[in-house]
Amino acid sequence: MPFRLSPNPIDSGALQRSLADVRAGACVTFEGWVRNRNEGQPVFALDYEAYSLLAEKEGARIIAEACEKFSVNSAECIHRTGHLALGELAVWVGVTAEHRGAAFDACRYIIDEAKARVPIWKKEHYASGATAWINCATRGDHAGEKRT
Amino acid sequence: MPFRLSPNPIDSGALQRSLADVRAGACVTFEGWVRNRNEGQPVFALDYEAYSLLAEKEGARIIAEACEKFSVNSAECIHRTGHLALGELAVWVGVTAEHRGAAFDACRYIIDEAKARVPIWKKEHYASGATAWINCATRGDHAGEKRT
Amino acid sequence: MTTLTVQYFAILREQRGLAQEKLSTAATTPAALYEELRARHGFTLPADRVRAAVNDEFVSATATLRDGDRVVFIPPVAGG
Amino acid sequence: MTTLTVQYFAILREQRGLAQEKLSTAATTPAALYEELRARHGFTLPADRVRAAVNDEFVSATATLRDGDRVVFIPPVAGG
Repeated sequence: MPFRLSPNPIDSGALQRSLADVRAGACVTFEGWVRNRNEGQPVFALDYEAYSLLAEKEGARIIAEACEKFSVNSAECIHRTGHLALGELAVWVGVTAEHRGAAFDACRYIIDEAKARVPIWKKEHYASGATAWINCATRGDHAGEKRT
Repeated sequence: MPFRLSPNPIDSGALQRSLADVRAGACVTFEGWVRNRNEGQPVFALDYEAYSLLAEKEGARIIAEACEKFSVNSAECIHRTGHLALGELAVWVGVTAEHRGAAFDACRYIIDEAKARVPIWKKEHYASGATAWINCATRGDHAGEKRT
Repeated sequence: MTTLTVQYFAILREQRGLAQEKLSTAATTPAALYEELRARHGFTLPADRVRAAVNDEFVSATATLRDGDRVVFIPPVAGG
Repeated sequence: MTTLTVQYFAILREQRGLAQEKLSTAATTPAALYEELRARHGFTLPADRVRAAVNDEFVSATATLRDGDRVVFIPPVAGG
């Protein structure tokens, strides 16, 4: 499956090795890591929650769009769910192609669209003990729109 | 050293792990692999030859430029020299940044500039037994300008 | 009245205090149903920041709800 | 006459049949030296496709060569 959710830690080395292909001259990967601060606030840990059935459908559509728009050999995306500590791998995208331009463009397309369209939500735990669902703040909350 | 030449196989997993950084939210890597054909000709193996002293200087300048142009946390590039078989890793670029846009842009800048400016040469060995120095063809040779 | 299953995720799950419920409603569209539930449960997200899915496909806020549909309201996403 | 060391890489190394040589020349610029060597050794690359480096830094084709300089002619690169 080109798009998957994983409740367990992602082994990016194994994923990348699985893309090995002597017809490909380029492999571009994106890793999203849990950062220790967001919008200036110290972050302690994260929870990702997914609407799995629709997330997998929408993720598969995004990968299919990338394969249609760009000349790629293969493309995969895996997104973590559950509780993640600082530094953990939250999302991995890997694309192989004959030429590097297509690999870069497709990798970026997939992560940009996944962040905008796939029903996955991120709850940040702050060093202060407070928590926030990212992008879900309303007037009166302190947290605004976030981007990684 | 942010830019290195390596006569030995590159361990991309170890390189990427060395970039681990809880202040980074994004890590983009580019891998250039030895492809089994170029411009329609079956390729059997490659040799990379480098003018080491100037390659390392020019590579370091490119990394420094990328760090100046884009908000990155770290950036590295390693290029193989010597004889490479099909599927082998020829060049690895890894960039970490707080935000993914800078990581993508810097990674692409580094590989684009490295391919254009760093004095490294590629000799392709074809299944037919013929060889060619890429980009060094002159009128009368069959091989033209090549891009990966 | 139609009988529907509503699933909640993330901030809506926490504000509702449960992940799923069966309910009967006079609402015939996701937009109307969200306003009804928002008034009842004090959801903080305004309707224009929530998308709807029915039976695991995105639908418009004015789609027609049918008996037995499974409805999900989707807060702004934040993967990656 | 200046005495120089010339290093060859890749296609120039193969066409010259060696990686390095010491030589004396009346040429005072990389451009002039390349034309001299090209005529002598039959290099296939025209001068406008070759860059020059002196003492491990890129220089212009019209830089002044000095006694003891180490000169490298750089064929079109193809990393990656």
